[in-house]
Parts: sequence; structure tokens; C-alpha cells
Amino acid sequence: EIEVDTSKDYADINIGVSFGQNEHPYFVAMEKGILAALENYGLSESNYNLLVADSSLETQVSQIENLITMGCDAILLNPYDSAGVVNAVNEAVSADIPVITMDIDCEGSAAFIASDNYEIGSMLASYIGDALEGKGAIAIIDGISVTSLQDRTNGFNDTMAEKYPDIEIVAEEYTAQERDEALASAETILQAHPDIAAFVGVNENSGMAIKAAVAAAGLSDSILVTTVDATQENLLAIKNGEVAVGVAQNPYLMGWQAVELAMNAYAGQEIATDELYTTEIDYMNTDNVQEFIDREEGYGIEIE
Amino acid sequence: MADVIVKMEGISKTFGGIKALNNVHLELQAGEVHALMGENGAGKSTLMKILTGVYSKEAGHVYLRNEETGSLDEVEMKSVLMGLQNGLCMVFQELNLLDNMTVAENIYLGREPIDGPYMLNRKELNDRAREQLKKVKLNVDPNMPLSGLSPAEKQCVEIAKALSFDSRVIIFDEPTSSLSASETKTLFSIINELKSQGRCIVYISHRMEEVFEICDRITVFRNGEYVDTKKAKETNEAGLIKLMIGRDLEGEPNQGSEFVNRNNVVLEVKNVKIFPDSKPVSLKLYEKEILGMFGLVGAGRTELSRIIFGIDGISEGEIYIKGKKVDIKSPKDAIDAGIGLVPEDRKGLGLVLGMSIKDNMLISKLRQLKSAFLKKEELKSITGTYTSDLSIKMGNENQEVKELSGGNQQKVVIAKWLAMEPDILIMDEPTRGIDVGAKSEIYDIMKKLAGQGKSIIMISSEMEEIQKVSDRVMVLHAGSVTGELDIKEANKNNIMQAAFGGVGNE
Amino acid sequence: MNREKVKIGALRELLLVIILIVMCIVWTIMNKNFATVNNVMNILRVASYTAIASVGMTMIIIIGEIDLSAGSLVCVSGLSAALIVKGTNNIVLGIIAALVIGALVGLFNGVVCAIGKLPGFIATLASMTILRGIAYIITGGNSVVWTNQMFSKIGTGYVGPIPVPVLIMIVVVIFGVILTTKIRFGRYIYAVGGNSNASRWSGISVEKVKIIVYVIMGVLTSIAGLIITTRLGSGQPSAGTGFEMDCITAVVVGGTSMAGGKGKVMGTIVGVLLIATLTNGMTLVGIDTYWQQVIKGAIIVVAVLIDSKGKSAN
Amino acid sequence: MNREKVKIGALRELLLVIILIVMCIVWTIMNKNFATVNNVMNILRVASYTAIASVGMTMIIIIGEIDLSAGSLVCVSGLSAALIVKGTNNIVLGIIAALVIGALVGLFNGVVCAIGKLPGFIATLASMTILRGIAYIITGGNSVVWTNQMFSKIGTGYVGPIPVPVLIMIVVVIFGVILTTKIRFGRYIYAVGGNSNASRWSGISVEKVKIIVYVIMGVLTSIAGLIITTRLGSGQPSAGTGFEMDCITAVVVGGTSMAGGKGKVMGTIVGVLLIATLTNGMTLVGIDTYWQQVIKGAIIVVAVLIDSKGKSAN
Ligand SMILES: Nc1ncnc2c1ncn2[C@@H]1O[C@H](COP(=O)(O)OP(=O)(O)OP(=O)(O)O)[C@@H](O)[C@H]1O
Ligand SMILES: Nc1ncnc2c1ncn2[C@@H]1O[C@H](COP(=O)(O)OP(=O)(O)OP(=O)(O)O)[C@@H](O)[C@H]1O
Ligand SMILES: [Mg+2]
Ligand SMILES: [Mg+2]
Repeated sequence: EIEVDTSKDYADINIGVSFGQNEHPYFVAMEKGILAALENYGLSESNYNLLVADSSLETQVSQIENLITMGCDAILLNPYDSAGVVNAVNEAVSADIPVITMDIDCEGSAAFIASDNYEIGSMLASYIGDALEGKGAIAIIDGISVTSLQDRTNGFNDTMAEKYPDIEIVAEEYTAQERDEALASAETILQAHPDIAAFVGVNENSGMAIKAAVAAAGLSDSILVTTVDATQENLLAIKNGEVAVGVAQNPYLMGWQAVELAMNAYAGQEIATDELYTTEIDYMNTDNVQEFIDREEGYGIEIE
Repeated sequence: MADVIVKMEGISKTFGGIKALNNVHLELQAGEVHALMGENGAGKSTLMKILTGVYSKEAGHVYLRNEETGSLDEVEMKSVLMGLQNGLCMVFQELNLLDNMTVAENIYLGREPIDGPYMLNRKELNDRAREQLKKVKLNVDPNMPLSGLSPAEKQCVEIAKALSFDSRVIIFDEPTSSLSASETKTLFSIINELKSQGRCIVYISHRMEEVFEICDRITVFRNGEYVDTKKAKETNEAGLIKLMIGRDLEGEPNQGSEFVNRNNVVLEVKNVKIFPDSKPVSLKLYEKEILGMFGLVGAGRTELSRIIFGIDGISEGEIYIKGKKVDIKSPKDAIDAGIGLVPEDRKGLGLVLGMSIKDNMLISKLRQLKSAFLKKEELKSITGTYTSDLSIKMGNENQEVKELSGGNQQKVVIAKWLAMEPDILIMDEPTRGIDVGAKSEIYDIMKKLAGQGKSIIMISSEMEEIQKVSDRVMVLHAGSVTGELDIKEANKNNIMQAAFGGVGNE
Repeated sequence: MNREKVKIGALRELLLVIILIVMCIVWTIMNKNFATVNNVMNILRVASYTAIASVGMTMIIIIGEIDLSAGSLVCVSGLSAALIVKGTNNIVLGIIAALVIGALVGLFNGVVCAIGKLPGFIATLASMTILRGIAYIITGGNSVVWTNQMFSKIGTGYVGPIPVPVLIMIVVVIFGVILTTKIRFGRYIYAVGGNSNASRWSGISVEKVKIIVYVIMGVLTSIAGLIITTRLGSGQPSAGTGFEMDCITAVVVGGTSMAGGKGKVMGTIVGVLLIATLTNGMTLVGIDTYWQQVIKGAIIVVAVLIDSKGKSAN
Repeated sequence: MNREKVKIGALRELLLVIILIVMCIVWTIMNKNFATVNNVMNILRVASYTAIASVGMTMIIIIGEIDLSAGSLVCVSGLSAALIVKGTNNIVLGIIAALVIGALVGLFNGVVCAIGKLPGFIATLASMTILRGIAYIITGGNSVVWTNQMFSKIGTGYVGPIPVPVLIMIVVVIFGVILTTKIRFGRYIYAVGGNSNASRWSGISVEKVKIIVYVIMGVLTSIAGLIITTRLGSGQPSAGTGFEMDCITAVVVGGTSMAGGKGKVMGTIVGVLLIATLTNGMTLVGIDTYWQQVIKGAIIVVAVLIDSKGKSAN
């Protein structure tokens, strides 16, 4: 937990936020956390500036530059890619603006709040490996186009190769970033491999696309489907039994904590560079899905 | 024949199954003006395009005189550039200038004077261009964009460009079809000068009087075949026509039609201003009448037709059709009011070049058909009538219009408006580029239409044509009417006098 | 003569079809699952929404314009329908809303382009950006989920063995072919694209033609939007990104000239099928996703090259 | 006549500049940080790489073609340079490699388009897809990071108060203006775009002109790629996505006609600055990203509308 000096006057604080990708439920939750934390200090939307980089590193870099120009007191950054924002982050640092990274770290950040994407992939692999008792054929839709996806993909593949050498990945498509592409891939893969035991999605888009394709092919009973993130669609699908398992992160908490760190920096407190604040990641399945539904609804996110 | 500088032998060329040229030969001499004549689609332009390297030939040989040894050497003309380097230059039938560039840039395109290895020398460019423009007596700033020029001025630029190449052989493909009398005169003096310099000029035209005025020899083609070469002095108009179309053309002097119904005014234009600073114009067009409208370039005839057809707004005055005042705001309104217009600029305004002959002919007609669904048979019967009436030379109706010869394209434009069956047909230079045979067919059609109760305004710069078909002649000068003559009293003198702004007989 | 021309025309269209057939044979040999009813239906279903919007895009390109807003409109029309179905549970209302929005966006594009005299490129680039912004604003970045199972059937249902989207595609293609070849208005499309001045002088209201074509495009795009959204199972503010490029590619691969005045709806459909089959086959065979891109690019060039050489050879 | 035309031309260009100035005034009033040296340099730096490639894109569009591969080429050229600098620590080698790759891709596009007679749209669409695939294949999705600080200076360094990319931009713009207006070759670009047949018949090698313009475009794009990559501090297989659209938009907003034959490099630069200033101002003022998109779309339409009305009114 992060300690904050609540006696200070934060009324004039100006926090810049930059998300690397477009808004989607994951970032919506993160934003909710940010706003809730601000509110906790009696602050409002006027104390922060949210910019979304539309999956473009160039855009994100100029957005960071603009945040510096605006004289932000702290920047909460979800980098589109860790290596690609370094120069801009250094610029912020030399302007004495602390940068707190969320989800994906980068060099120069004052603090990093994360859930470990590699670990997410690894958890998916362990779950599948155990459920299939170490053997069988599976397919996966993953990707290397974004750091978070790439880490999950690596985590999954590494763990599979290490712990479950007898499980064969018979098909892999890097189309997880776009749902319609993922759906087309999933449908086609099921044509070639209707007999797989599990079909792994490493994010909401791939998970939901696989769910739809498996259902349409009438294979829901024989194929284990996975997904990632406690989003509305994922939670409902798990609740309905269409998806066997998901890994939940807690973006809301990430946002909340990032604000607290920013407050500390504003108050003149040293933030140890590179300190890692991890948020929990957990399995979600039919047994515990209600907990996550309740958690998210508690955050003010519509689920049911 | 020591002076032969070009010899073409056994030339053949087909376009997608159509035999455009079949075993044709031609010999050109230094210091002569050589006319090429023949019906539309006879292959004149194609032969010259083969000579200058635009098209490749399928069979045959081309020989050029080697200026050093004097011998005739066979050459394979691979590109226009190569043609130019060999002293062959052509003024194309269709304008080939660039609207987006200046006059000077057009003239020296590809040969711009440069400073050092790359730098464009604009001053030198403009100076040189001014020199060339002087030759064709065109008084425009070489630095102005070409798009600001009238068609006639553009044609002069094209000629100036050709002269600038300093070629041995200069080919003019219907250069006068958009020129008026005075510009034509200038061109002829240029041609005579070139001839005296020992150059060879190839002159393609459908205008007999021009051909006899300046040409030394005449070669006639028919249907892609060589027919004969004659000395101009040794033949005459009738003989040529016979060679060209294989029969005689009967021609009686025009007395005007007795059917013109002077009691029924079909179209009346009242006090319309053609140019902001000109006197208002009024005219009446009667039922069954062909009104010839003569004037020099810039007289405002085209402008007047644009106003009637709803292209340009009407600032002052009124237009009445069959006694009813009309407010025509667009060509669509005009067509609905029963007006058709064969425009002067067939490439830009008359045709959709990439569309089929059939579709071009039907495009204005379609809105009159009852059903929105196209009925093949119905359409075919419409197009069939006019392709045969106008004897359009083509492969088939589905061919793209741009593949037709110039004259045949013009026929398609006319067919398109005939198909629409307008009550009032305005024809702006309708026989531009059309051969003598087809011309007389078109005149017949016009007369037949008038006989059937239609009325026609024919804008023309050809005196002969005006005299041949009009029932009444109206002469415009600088945007106002300077003469109105019944055909019986109209002659070349009083028409010309009015055209120059002389005494009007309003 | 006449017969010869017909042959040439047929051969020209045939060439792409031949390429498509050859491709099918290759995939059949390489993977036993390719030539199954299921997989063919799969291909057709994936092709369906691109095909539907591409019918409109063909007309847009024939009139010499372009529509970059298709992808964003797919998204906004689908989202609106999803929001309405979610809120009211009334499918008809949702569908009508989507179509009306499509028509309105088309109207906007058409009016800016025809009356405002802006290039369609600019007009639709603007609406592309605006609509995408709106998509995120109305959803706040969230997915829109509905519960009405019937609504989902638009994208996922079957009539007999045939997926509903494929049926819709067939209807739209027939509509497109009739419109462009059998109807008076179709001639106007080609005329306007070939030479808009000459068309105006022939009594065609060029503005009206452009606007109508854009409205048709808008409506067809929103049909595609309905299919995509219901197929995905939720409304996504990011849906349809890059969709316009898929359509334009299909149109151009299908032999329609970007210069306007020329093109065929059936050619476009062959183009769509070619690309869908290629992607499907490569996935079945298990080619790496990014190698698929490389191969796809290469095959598009080769196919169009063969096609255009075949054309000019005649 | 002549004098009149010149006046019109000047006024026409002025209109966009006036819109730009008005916009700057608005932002200056609304935010104190706008009119600072730092921020202006920021705007110019963001504008620089788009401007550099847009100079090439202007020429491409003037010859009546298009280049969709710019975004992918930005990526591949930057990646190659990054890989080489990482491996050899030799900056010159890296830069040369990027430029050579740019030239080769341009050559490919140009040859397919000019000799293969494919529309530039298809040729570059294919290379776009292929290059993007290659970017992911050679990196495996990873960023490429180097240690040479000098290399990073290309994108991040300063000469006095002026960022290096801005200096490069100035050089490229001067090159572009001279090429299109002062050099003989520039006339050929306009000629080919205006009427390629008439150009050919005047002895211009249309093919050569097209190929050279595509090669120039390739080289300029790879310069943009070098700047973007070094500015980001790493080579990214996703870099440059959508970059071609930014360039095309700037060119068209700057008054160059998609129909070819007409356009000005300086107009394009004004277009780039207009869009960069708009984005910067909206961000500074704190407008929500998605509202920014809506406003941007609307302003592009309005600006081009005013511009084209101003043009036709004269
Ligand atoms: N590019 C082309 N494609 C197809 N056919 C063509 C092409 N150019 C010419 N033709 C055909 O070749 C024949 C000869 O045409 P050409 O233009 O040489 O005739 P012309 O004698 O110049 O006629 P005009 O007096 O009408 O200009 C015509 O039948 C024409 O349709
Ligand atoms: N008094 C004038 N005021 C303004 N413009 C004029 C005037 N006289 C001539 N013009 C211009 O001259 C050009 C030629 O006019 P128009 O085409 O109507 O003449 P025409 O009699 O049809 O001659 P042509 O034989 O060239 O067709 C037009 O572009 C017109 O704008
Ligand atoms: Mg001819
Ligand atoms: Mg006229």
C-alpha cells in the first residue's frame, strides 16, 4: 500500500495521462481508478488531462511532449512500447516531471505499477497444461504487435515448452489485436483443427472471437477457451460457461495507485526510481467469477 | 525523284480486328505541300501516326532520306522522340497540349532551355516562345496558363510548337477545324514559307477549297487503302470526291425551304446580353427552319448557345419557347424543354470518351424512356437507326468512342442529339472534321428534320456550309447581331461584311 | 466482330476467375479441409461484409470518387444498432437506425463532395475522423453488449446451410449488378465518372448522381456494419478500422479503374473472393501471419499484373 | 490577363496561410504555453517528418499516382538503420542502408507502376503489406534498441535552438521547391500528371519520370523513417502505421489535386503545419482526444471548403 500525506494542498495539481492504445474496457477501468483516486483528494477531472495515442508511438511521443509543454506536475504513462517512449520520458525527467508508468514500464520512469504480462501468459499455459494433463493439441491466437500481447505470447509459449512438452500447438495466428481478424482466424483454424482440446486467447479480443467461433462450430463442449481481463464481455462469457478460464488484472487499482504516487511526488516526497508496485493477477472461472463481477461493479463498471 | 524524303511502303495496321490501313504507300517530297484526303476513318491520321512513331506498324517499310548521303534508308520509328529527332513533326488532330502548364512550357516541353545542367531558364524559355508565337501571329503572354486560351488560340500554340522543332516534314492533321478565316490565312502563309525553305508539309483536311489553295499533290485513301496520288493542278473537286467516296455528290444550289412556317415562332430570345458589355441580342427561330449563325471567332455564338442551353446563367432578357417564357437553369431543363445542343468541343463536352459508342448515343435519350430498366432491343433499334443514317465507321457499338477516328466521333455526338429527338436543335460547328460525303449526309438529315417540323440553329464558321443549308442567316459580331439575311439574298460578301461588324440590316 | 469483342470482354473477366480457381485447386491439394462445405461457407461469410460494402465502393470509384469513411461508418452504424437493441430490445428499430445513419453519412459525404465541390477524398477523410471520434465518445471506449439472440442472428445465423450474411450479400450483389448494368441510372454512373462535364451537357444532374451513389454506399456500408457487429457479438468502437482499404483493394483488384468511368460489380466480387480465399487458405495451411502479409502483397501484384496484361494483349 | 492570374495564385495560397494564422492567434489567446519558443519548436519537430515525406508525396500526387507504402517504409527503413547501428555502431552505414532501402522500395513501386502499368495504388498497396510483414518478421515483434548516442541525435538533437529534424525539413523543402519550380525535371512532373500522352509525344520519357519520382519519394520517406526512429529511441515494427494517410491529407489540404497535374510543395507544407498546429493547440487547451478527432475532421472540411471557394471565386 502507498502512503500519502493528505494534509497537503493538491488543488492545483495537474496530472497528465497518456494511454498508448485506443480506449477499451481495460483502459476505461484504469481511467475510473484514476478519477476515483482524484476524487478521494477532493479533486476533479479538471486536475487531469487524458490523451489517447491511438496505437501510434509517434502520436504518444508528441502527446508526452505536449504534456510537458502544458506544465504537468506528473505524467501517468501507459507506454505503447517501452523502448519507444524513452526519449520523451527523458525529456520529462529533465523538466522535473515524474513519470509513473502503468502496465508497461520504460527507462526513466519514477515508478512502475504493473501486472506481469509474461506471468499472465504463463498462468494460461499452466492452467491449460494441467487441465489437459500435459498432452493433446491446442491452438492459440496471440500477437506480437504490442508489448503486452507479446509478453503474454512469450510467457505462454515458454511455459508450454518447458512444463508441457507433449502438448502440441497445432495452429498459431498473430491476429489478437483486431477482433474481426481474430474471428476469421479462429473460424479458419477450427476448420483445419476441429479436434483441438483448447483454444487460447490472450486478450479480450481473441478470447471473445474464439468463443464466438467455437460456439458457431458447435464445439463448445469439447474445447477449452481462455481469455484475459475482467471485462464485461469476458465475465459474462465465463459466467455462462462459454469460456473456461480467464486471467484478471486490476487496471482500476493500477490507476488509483498511480495517482497516489503522483500525489507523493507532487508533495515533494522521493519516489524511488524503478520501484515496482505490482497489482494482483488472478484466475477467473465459473466458481469465482461472481467475485470479479462484484469487484468491477464496485468500481462503478457496468457488468450485468 | 531526287527530292523524295519520305517513302512508306506496304504499311498495314489493325486495331482490335479493325483494319485501319492495308498495304498503303506514300511518297513525300521536299518542298511540297502534300494533301491526304479520304473519308472519316480512311486511315489518314493512323498513317501519319505510324510515320511519326506514335503507333507501330504491323507490316511495311518506312524510308527516310539521309541528308548527308542523299540515300533513302529504312528506319524503324520506335517513339515520337525518335520521329522528332529524324525531323518528323506532327500537329495532331486532337489537341495534345497541357492545360496545367503555361503557353511557353507547352511549346518547349521536353526541350526547355537550361542554365547549367538542370536549372530552368524561364526568361529564355519565354523569349523563345514569344518568337514562335509571333510566327503564328498569336498575341498572348507566353507565361500565361494554357487553360486561359480559346480552342483556336490553343490550335495556334500547337502550330507554334510544331514550327519550333524546325523539322523537315511537318504534318498538319486538320489544323483549321477550329480556326477562323484570318487564322487560316496566317497558317497558309506559314505553310508557303516552310515550303519555300524546302520542307515538306503534309496537310490533312476535309475542306476542298483549302486543299486546292495550298497543296501541290493530293493522295487519297479509302477504307484503309491507297487510292491514288494526283497533282492538284490536274484534278478538281468533283474528281477528288469521286476518288474519295467512289461516287458523285449531287449538289443543287440552296434556295431555302418553302416549308418554313413563319407563323410559328418556336424559340424566341429577347434582349439577352451575350457579353456584359455587348448590345442585347434578340432572335426568332421558326418552325421547320434552319437558321445559320455565322461570325468570326469570339463573336459570341457559342456563348449564346450556352445561355440558351442553361449552362451560363442569363443576366438580362428572356427566352420563350413556343410563346411560353422559360427559365432554363441547366442542360437538363433545356432537354426537358425540347432543346438539344451539339457542342463545339466534342472531346470535353460532347463525349464520354471511355464509354461505348452505344452508351454515348443513348446518354441524353435515356431520360425520355418510360422505363428505368434498359431494354436491349429498344436501345438497339434507336442506335441502329443513327449508326446507319450517319454511316458511322466502327467495329461495333460496344467499342469505346475514343477508338473512333475524329470524324466518326463527331458523328456520334450528332447521333446522340438526333436520338433525343429535340424540337429545337442547336448545332455548334456540327461538321467539324467530317468528310465531304458524310457532310452532305448530315445536311440531308438536317433538312429532313426541318421538314418533319423541327427547328435548327446551325452555328458555323464555314461560309459554304452556311450558304448550303440555312434558310436564313444571322451574323454575330462581338456579341451583337450585325446581320440577318434571308438565304436568297445572302452571299459571301454581305455575310462577311456583317461578320466584320459592318452595316447591320436589323 | 461483335463476337470477338464479347470474347475479349469475357476473357478479361475470366482471367481473375482463373486465378481464383487455380488458387482453390492449390489449397485443395495442400489441405484436405479447404474444399469442405463448411469452409466454403466460412470463406463466403468472411467475404460477405466486405463484398456488400465493396458493391457500393465500386460505384463510388466508377464515379471517380472514393470513400474513406466506410470503416468508421461500419463501426458507428453497428454501434447505434447495438445501443438501440440493448436499450429497447427492438431489432427492427436498431436496423432502421443503422440504415438511416448510413444514409445520412452518405448524404453528408455526397453533399460535401457534389455541392461543396470538395474531392471525395477530403470529404470522406473528414467524416472518417469525425465518426471514429464519435464512436469513442458515445461508448466511452466500452463494448456494447446486448442480450437479444435474434439480433445476433444477422451475423451468425443460417438459412439451411447458408449463413445469413451470405444471403444478404447475394441480394446486394444482384442489386448492384442490376443497378450498374440494367438500369438507366447505372449508365449515368459511368458517364459521370468518365466525363462529368459531358454528362452535365447531356442533361444528367451530376450532383444528384454523386449524392445518390454516396447514399447507396452509406446504406450498404451500414448493412456491412450490422453484419460485422452482430457477428462479433458486441459493438466495438474500434470495429472496422482499415475496412475501407479492404474494400478499395477488392475493387481495384477486381479491375475497376481508380480514374473512374470503368468497372464492374462482378469484378469486385471476384476481387473480394480472391483475397478472402487467399487468407483462408494460408491460415489453413498454417503459414505464419506476417508471412501471409508478404505473400498476399506479392499475389495481389501478380494477379493484377496478369489481369492487366491479359487485357492489353487483346 | 497574366497579372490577374498571378494575383489569383498568390491569394489562393494566402488563404490557407490566413487560416493557419487565425488558428495560431486563437491558440495563443486560449493557452499561454502555445506561443513559446519551445512549443513552436515542438510543433515544427512533429511536423518535420510528415513534411519531409509529404514533399515527395506532393510530387507523387502531381504525377497522378499515390504512395500507400510510405508508412511501412518509414518503419522498415528506420528498423534497418537501427539494426545496423546496433550491430556495427556505424551511423553512416545505418543511414546509407536506410536511404538505399528507401530508394529500392521507390524503384520497385515506380517500376511496377510505370513499366508494369499497374495503378500506383495497387503497386504501393502491395509494398505496404509486404513491408509491414517484413518488419514483423525481421524483428519478431521486438523493438530494436541501440546504444550509439550520436545516432539518436538525428531525431532528438538541436543545432542552437533548432531541432535537427526541423533543419532537415528545411533542406528537403528547399530541395522540393527547387525541383518542382526551378528545374527542368520539375516541368516534366507536371506534364506527366497533366497528360501523359501529350508528354510522351513531346519526347518525355513518362516511365523515367514516374520511376524517378517514386525513388525520390522512397528516399524522402526513409529520411522521415530515420527521424521517427531516432526520435522514438528505438526501432518499432509498428512504427509509421497510418503515416501515408497523414501525408496524403497534408498534400490534399495543401491544395494539390488528386487528379494530378496540379499542386505546390509550399501548399503541402502549409497543410502539414495547419494539421500539426491544430493538434498541438487542441492538446494544450485540454480537449479530449476523441473530440479532437471530431474537431479536426470538421476543420479540415471547412478549411478546404474556404480555400476552394476562395479559389473559384477568383
Ligand atoms: N486507338 C485506336 N483504337 C482502335 N481503333 C482505332 C484507333 N485509332 C484509330 N482506329 C480506327 O482506325 C481507323 C482509321 O482511323 P483514322 O483516325 O486513321 O482515320 P482518319 O482517316 O484520320 O479519319 P478522320 O478524317 O475522321 O480523322 C478507324 O476505323 C478508327 O476507328
Ligand atoms: N466582348 C467580350 N467580352 C468578354 N468576352 C469576350 C468578348 N468577346 C469575346 N469574348 C470571349 O471570346 C471567346 C469566344 O467566344 P465564343 O466561343 O462565344 O465565340 P464564337 O462566336 O462561338 O466563336 P468560335 O468560332 O470560337 O466558337 C469567349 O471565351 C468569350 O469569353
Ligand atoms: Mg483523323
Ligand atoms: Mg464557337
